[in-house]
Amino acid sequence: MIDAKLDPRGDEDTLTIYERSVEGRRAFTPPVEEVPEAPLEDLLPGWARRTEPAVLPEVSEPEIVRHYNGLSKKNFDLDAGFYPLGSCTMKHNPKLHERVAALPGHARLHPLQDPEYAQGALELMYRLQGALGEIAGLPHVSLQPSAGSHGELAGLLLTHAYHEDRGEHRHKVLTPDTAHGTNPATVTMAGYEVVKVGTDEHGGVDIADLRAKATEDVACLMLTNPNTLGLFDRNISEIAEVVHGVGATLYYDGANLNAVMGISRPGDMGFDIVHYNLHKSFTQPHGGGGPGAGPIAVSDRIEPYLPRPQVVRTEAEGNGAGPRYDLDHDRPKSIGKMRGFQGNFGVFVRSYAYICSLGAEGLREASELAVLNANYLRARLAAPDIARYLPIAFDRICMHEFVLSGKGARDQLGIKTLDIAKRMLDHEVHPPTVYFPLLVDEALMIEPTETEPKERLDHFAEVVRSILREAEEDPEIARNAPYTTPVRRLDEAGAAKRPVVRQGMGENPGDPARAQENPASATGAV
Amino acid sequence: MIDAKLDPRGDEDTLTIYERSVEGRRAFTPPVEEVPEAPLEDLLPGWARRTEPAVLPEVSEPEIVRHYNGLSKKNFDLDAGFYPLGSCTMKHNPKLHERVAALPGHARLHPLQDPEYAQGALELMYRLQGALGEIAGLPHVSLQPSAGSHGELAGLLLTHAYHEDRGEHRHKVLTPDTAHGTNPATVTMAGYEVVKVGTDEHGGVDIADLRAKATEDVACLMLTNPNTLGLFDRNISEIAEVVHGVGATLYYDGANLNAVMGISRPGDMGFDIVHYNLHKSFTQPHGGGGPGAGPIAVSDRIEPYLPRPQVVRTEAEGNGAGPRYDLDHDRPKSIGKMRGFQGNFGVFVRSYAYICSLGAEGLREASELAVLNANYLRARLAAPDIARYLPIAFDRICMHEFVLSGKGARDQLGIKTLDIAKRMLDHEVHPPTVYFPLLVDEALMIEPTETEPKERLDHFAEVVRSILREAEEDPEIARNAPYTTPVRRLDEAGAAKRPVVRQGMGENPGDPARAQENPASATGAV
Amino acid sequence: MSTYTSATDADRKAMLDAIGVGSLEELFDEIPAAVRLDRPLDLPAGMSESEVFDHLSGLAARNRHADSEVTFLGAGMYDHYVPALIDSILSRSEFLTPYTPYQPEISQGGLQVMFEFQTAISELTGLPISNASVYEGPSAVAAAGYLAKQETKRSKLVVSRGLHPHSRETLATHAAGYRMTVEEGGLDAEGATDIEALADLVDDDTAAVFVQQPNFLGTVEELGALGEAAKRTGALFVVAADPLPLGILKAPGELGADICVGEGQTLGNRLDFGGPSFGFFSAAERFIRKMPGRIAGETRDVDGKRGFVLTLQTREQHIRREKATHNICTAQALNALAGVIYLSWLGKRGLVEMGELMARRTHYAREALGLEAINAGPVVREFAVRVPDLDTLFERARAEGVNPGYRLRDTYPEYEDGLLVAITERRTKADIDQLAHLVGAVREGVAA
Amino acid sequence: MSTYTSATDADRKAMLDAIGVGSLEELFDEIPAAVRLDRPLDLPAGMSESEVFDHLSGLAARNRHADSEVTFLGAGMYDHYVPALIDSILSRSEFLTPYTPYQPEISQGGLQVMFEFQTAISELTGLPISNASVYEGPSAVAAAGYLAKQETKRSKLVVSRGLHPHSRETLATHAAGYRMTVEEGGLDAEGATDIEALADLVDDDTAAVFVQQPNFLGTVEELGALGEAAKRTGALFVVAADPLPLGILKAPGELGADICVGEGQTLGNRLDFGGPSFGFFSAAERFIRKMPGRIAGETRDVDGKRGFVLTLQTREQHIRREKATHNICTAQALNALAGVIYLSWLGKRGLVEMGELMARRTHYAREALGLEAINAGPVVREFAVRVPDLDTLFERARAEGVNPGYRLRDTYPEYEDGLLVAITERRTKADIDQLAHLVGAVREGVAA
Ligand SMILES: Cc1ncc(COP(=O)(O)O)c(C=O)c1O
Ligand SMILES: Cc1ncc(COP(=O)(O)O)c(C=O)c1O
Repeated sequence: MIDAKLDPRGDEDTLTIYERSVEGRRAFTPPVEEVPEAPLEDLLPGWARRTEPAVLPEVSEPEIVRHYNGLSKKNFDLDAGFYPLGSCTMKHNPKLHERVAALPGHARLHPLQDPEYAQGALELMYRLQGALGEIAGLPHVSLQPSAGSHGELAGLLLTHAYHEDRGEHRHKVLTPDTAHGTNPATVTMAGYEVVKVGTDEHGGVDIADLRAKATEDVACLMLTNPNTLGLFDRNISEIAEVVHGVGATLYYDGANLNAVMGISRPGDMGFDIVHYNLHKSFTQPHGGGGPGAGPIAVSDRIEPYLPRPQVVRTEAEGNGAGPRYDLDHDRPKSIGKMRGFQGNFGVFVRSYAYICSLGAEGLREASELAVLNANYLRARLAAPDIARYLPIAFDRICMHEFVLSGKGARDQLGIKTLDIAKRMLDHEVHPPTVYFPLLVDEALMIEPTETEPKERLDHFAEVVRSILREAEEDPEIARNAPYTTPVRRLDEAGAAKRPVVRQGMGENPGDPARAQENPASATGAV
Repeated sequence: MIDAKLDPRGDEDTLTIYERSVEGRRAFTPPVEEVPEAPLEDLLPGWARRTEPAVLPEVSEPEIVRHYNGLSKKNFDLDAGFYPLGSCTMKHNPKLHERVAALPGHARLHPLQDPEYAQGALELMYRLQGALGEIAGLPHVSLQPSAGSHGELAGLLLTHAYHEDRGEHRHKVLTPDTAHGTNPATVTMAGYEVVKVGTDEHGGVDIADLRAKATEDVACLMLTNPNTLGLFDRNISEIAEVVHGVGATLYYDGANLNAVMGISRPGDMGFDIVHYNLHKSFTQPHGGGGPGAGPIAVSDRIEPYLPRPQVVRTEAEGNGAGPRYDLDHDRPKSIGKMRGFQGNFGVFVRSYAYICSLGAEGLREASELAVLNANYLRARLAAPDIARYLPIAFDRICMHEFVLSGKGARDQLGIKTLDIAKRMLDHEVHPPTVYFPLLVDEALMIEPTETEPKERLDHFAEVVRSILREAEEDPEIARNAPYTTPVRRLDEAGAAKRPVVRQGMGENPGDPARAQENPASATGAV
Repeated sequence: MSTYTSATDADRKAMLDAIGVGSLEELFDEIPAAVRLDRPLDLPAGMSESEVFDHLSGLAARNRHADSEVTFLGAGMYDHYVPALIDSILSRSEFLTPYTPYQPEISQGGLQVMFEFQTAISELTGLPISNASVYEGPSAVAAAGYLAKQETKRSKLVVSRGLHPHSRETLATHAAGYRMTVEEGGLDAEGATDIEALADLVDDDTAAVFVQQPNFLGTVEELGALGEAAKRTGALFVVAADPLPLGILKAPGELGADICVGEGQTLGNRLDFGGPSFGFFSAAERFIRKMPGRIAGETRDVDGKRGFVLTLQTREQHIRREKATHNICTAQALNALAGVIYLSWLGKRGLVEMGELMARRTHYAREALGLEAINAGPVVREFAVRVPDLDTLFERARAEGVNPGYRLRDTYPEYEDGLLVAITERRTKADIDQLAHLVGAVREGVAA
Repeated sequence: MSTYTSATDADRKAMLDAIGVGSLEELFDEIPAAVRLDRPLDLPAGMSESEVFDHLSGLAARNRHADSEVTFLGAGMYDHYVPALIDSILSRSEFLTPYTPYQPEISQGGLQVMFEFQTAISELTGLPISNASVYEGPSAVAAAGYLAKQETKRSKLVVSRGLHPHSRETLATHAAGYRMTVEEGGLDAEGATDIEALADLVDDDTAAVFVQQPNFLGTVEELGALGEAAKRTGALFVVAADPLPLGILKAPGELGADICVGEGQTLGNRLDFGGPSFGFFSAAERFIRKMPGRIAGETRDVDGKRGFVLTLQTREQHIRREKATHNICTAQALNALAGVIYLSWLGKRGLVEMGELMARRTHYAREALGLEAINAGPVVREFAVRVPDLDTLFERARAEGVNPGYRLRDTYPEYEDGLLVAITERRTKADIDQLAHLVGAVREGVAA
């Protein structure tokens, strides 16, 4: 291994694109100007004109490419290895999808193009709506929301509109204590109060608690099934009965849909509203934090309130002509718009391609293998030398994911879940989701997905074993991990205390000489 | 720095795609079959039919992607950093070029498409021919050869055809002792005998030696100017006179054209035949060893012998119609074909885009800045603490590259040029070309190219300085370098002695368990 | 067997054995029969890669895209050239496929990109704090409304009719959840926000006032005066801006904006029939702990090496749950990366040149068309005119492969014959002249 | 200033100062005035990125490519689907931009790819040694001729007329340099190489005999018998093969080939109007030190870790100079990478399935067209037929967006009315039926 004397690599790799800027360099040439060269002063009044240019980097094309390629190398990614981040469904992103999304007919299509000249795009959306509706067992789909949490918000706004339309004013929304953070955050944004429902000893909704809290003032219960423990709630029909019994809607957080495609449908479970995370179950690449898309599907009674416009299909009138697709804006009861235009169409293209590739059988098989992989890894990690430190939270057949507790490791080895996760980085696997769900002490939430081969699961189990074994000998190793990453543990508390959220803000640890090459601009932002 | 105990990363990264294969896995699904499902036995006689399938890897798409992405990370590349590989012109590869080359009208065009339906491609080739001819100062261009050495061969075959057509049978070709290896290798392939010409004390052709060797039996002198020492041969006109005086052709190895675009033209220097390396001067990405393209340009007297087909342009007959482009096969004196079809068209697209982007002025500026960068770096490396170990071979203003000698470092520090090069790897810069040209003891041949910013040159000079300073203290560090690379120094002698050039040949150091999963096929290749 | 999965029959058997069940079906015994689907999904069978490619190519071919016509359509998304280096960088798996950077040690690339992005956005907007992206433009406006609600505890939002119709509608939709009302102030005869009308709507219960720069008609708004009117009673002044012309327009932050949000498509993102692109959200420093979304911050590691982390996370849903400043989780990181690459590509001078070029061509076009202006004042990338025979123009133009722009009557019935014409660096003088010629021909036809 | 360079005015000044010259021009004082260009190059001015894109898009739009028609054109390059993962991997700078791997420690990716490629090619051809690529098909044939010359010191090369016309011409062109002659043996009435005619040409001075599998007409040649005839006097037997059908055809190495070369386009490479693709070169083990081109070999580093290097370099021009086995330097590494990814993607079973699919559709097409066969024997991806009114067929077909194939008369005047029809997995039954329908319609028209 490399000793410091032998490794001359420095800190150059943390320079920002601003710090690589040199006045006068450029990557852009404007096109030749053919119209009269009027000075800007003649075109814009002084009150409107910027006097000091915004400070942007000045860098040539080759050095921009090197900068961002260099940065990319500091990211671990799904194409690099195992990424069992629970609740995130890090399944393979087929390369075909990037190709079809980039076709000029998709990528260069203006969102306000007349429907007449966007028939292909509208048909694709219509077909995707149909497929998603079939998968969820709910007939009416809006593709508009931009991500899961946006879909949740749409769902509660629909619930609100539905109740208001019936003259009912409700104030509460129930969420289980296992719920993802976006659920309660959404409840507040939608103007409701959160009421938490407990979890029973099997990891499902505590029915008694639910019954007690399901009053006439409740607008909705938000649930995911399988839930964030990776467990299917066997009482789902009863839960639906209770919720519907008080006139509330049942909302399905679709983040875990990957467990049940073609096997069990939220609509058949009694859910009124569902969101999908196309960036999870339907393999839109996550992009380091988006883009995604969070379409929703609803039952008949919610349909009138769906966002507008909706993609509709009109059968041909004359013979020979095919059907025609249109955007229907004329939806008087609609809640309106969740965002501009028609949604993240580029995401729809990828997810539609995915559904075409897999078909009915393939989607079901995806879910089956996701569950097989999760249970196999669960079984591997149930080996006594692992499970004594990392027992499973609820010992049942799981669905697509499962949750271990790091309590044993903490109490017996003195290493926390965070330490285990950080040590995994040295093994070149991505750690599971940690400290969620909140219910489980020192939680490790593991979702392998169906696209991982058995060897990767075996390897992960060995990684866990070796970290625990190593900690038995010397817990300091994990406590100070990672060692092999571009940076080691970072001072997050310090970052939050004295936030430096842009170049030049507060104390800038960049090379001061370089900083001088980019003197602060008028706006003070750099 | 990381101590072995803290770094758990293993050797998994050297598994081949064969070693990742598991029977029954797949990345390919055949399209639905609509024609009758005849068994192969009915379609192919037994003598033609393969009985044991060829052993190819069996791997799913996600794992193929991970495998090759993983391999890619073990390559250093031009977008990662400084790459001053002398004679190779590692200039930035603009990303636009990949985009235009991928347009379906280019990438999906069949080479035998009727010219009528390939007018865009033919026009592009015609325009590229014109631009290249103008840059070289020679009017007739064939784009056909696939790389520089292929262009050289074409050039000597043209020379042969030219002389034969005149009834002259010549047997020798002159090459300077500074010539690139492809020059003499080409001479032999073209049926000639190599006669070496010496170098004078200024680094140019030894004119006296040339005069002595330039006999009536000489078919050609192959030269590059600037030569491989990066020096412009001031006697070029005299050289041309001597060569032409004996009826030989003067061939220009265009590998160094990047020094003189828009500044000095081989045609004006008296050359009869020129090749271009589109993958050098005209920035086709090198691809880790190709593809490239080696078009040639020739003077009037050589023109009749050019390979066929040639792209020609016919002016419109009627009014309104544009010109028409065609492939002219009817060239009775042509040497024939150097390869199939019309050459590496995808390379032409990129180089043509480059010429369009830069234009006349930009090409000249590229050469100017290539020469500026080389001279600046030369000046930086002339600092006494560097030059005492690595003196320049010929102390003159250089063109786009220059050559240092590692003699001093070897004799005074006990480290060879190879050691210096290997130690550079730890500094994350690509070493220069080493041990070439042969003339210079322990040569380091440095070509920064115009696309490198000054900071990269400064950094490189500092790297050289630090390696030498370090060696003053402890030469072992360089002798055993590199330390930070995916592998360290490799046993090249052993590899050549007992060659293992495919999976399973000889002793296979792969994991034996995995090897068993891929039993040897009938052909014995795996 | 799917080509995206690896489980062979032998694998399956070994794995089921290890689990201790006899079949795949058994794993689903957890799901009660009553809620199990007892039939295959009613979807077509799967297809091979080349078949899917052909199918989607066929669909794509039925769209008329911005390279297959000369388009003056803008109205919120614009046909700018996306430089090739963006494709090259974004296609790298290291940027394309990771999740939100929850493990900073192996996400320094993505995190530093966010930091650089935040810096560039702050530079453009003139506001010192920026997040790492929100979904897109109109929902960014709605997010500003939520901040205003939390900050002021007031219940009214005031918008200018110059705000994009989608932003107004999205804000209203969200406001139903915020339990707030939205009131709208009209435009004056010049197509600018009527400052007095707006001022009249602002009262003590007004949480925020929203205007757009340039506004939907393309008019450059007098932000300074609008901001004064807006802030009289303590409401927040929110400017929704197209970031590209900010190279030549005074920064909203310099003109009193408390918050500047916007649609980022014009910064290196594809049209994509409307998404994905990114929204940006920047604000005055006092809102730093009230911002929605991810924010990257600079820090150091245990060895003292510089690094970046997601910071101020106590604002966010995964920590604060029902008390979060917003519910956003997945945002638009990849699109924001395109944005910061684009801004680096343009560079300090290029941004100005691009702005000047658009402004020049926009003025040229407005004159060349020779039509009555709806907004005669300053414009930089788009303008509105009255076209006597709009439908005839569209018919003729589309037959020639020209898309004249956006018909205002769809969202502004008061401009029944209004046409909104967008100009980018892609629209050459020849394109503009072609449109002018079409307009001329139609007018002659109408006159005749 | 160019956007690909970085030297600002300040940089230039500082650099010139360091060099000790006063101006850029001074650096060129080295070049005598007599050979300096005293005017600007006569080329157009430079253009911005979007302008270059538009210009090249405009040119590309004037080509009718394989997605804009239904094409049965093959004759050496074929319209196969290139899977998207190839683009994704090849676009990575780490594969796209490095030079030939002269520094193995920082080139293990490229070197291991070569090793894998060599393995796969050896598997296909049934010959144990393969290099890492040569330029393309016909010049690979010429390279085999050079090896034969060096190996046998003989001066005659014999080719079958079934060898691609480009290969025959390229070989002849190169043979002029080798100072060798080329003689050609004809085809029999079945469109296969006439074995006796070929055998008659082979004598003691014959260095090598060349045939193609399948041959240019698509006929599957009886390699066993041909090899016997070829090798009687010690000549090398060289087979030029399309690698894709080798999934179902007996490996040339099993049927006596000493050398198997070929055009690799069908393995995951674009059509690209003819290049770049790659050529492959595989041979019997005894030629290991006589091969042209780069060869990667496995070895270990000083720590014992497995690694790969360019090996047997004493064959090569940079070491051996005039004694080198070939002059090749830059080859086709990136295209070979596409090839090995393609083969991994197809996989062991997919390769067979692809071969079967092509063979089935080819037979279906030959029957469906109902024309007189030129080669009635075994075919797997291409076949030749006589079309009574070839020109009318082309006229009609092209008007319908169908390209019926290759007109043999261009290179085989003996088949004046011959049409060579190529089938790939991209040509569906519907495509074939459309061609058959066109053929039928034209024949009826001719008959009438
Ligand atoms: C269970 C659950 N619900 C909701 C969400 C929110 O989805 P998004 O990130 O698309 O907004 C997530 C994402 O992590 C999740 O795991
Ligand atoms: C001086 C010189 N001549 C010729 C060549 C051969 O060119 P190619 O690799 O394109 O065959 C090279 C390439 O390295 C070179 O540097």
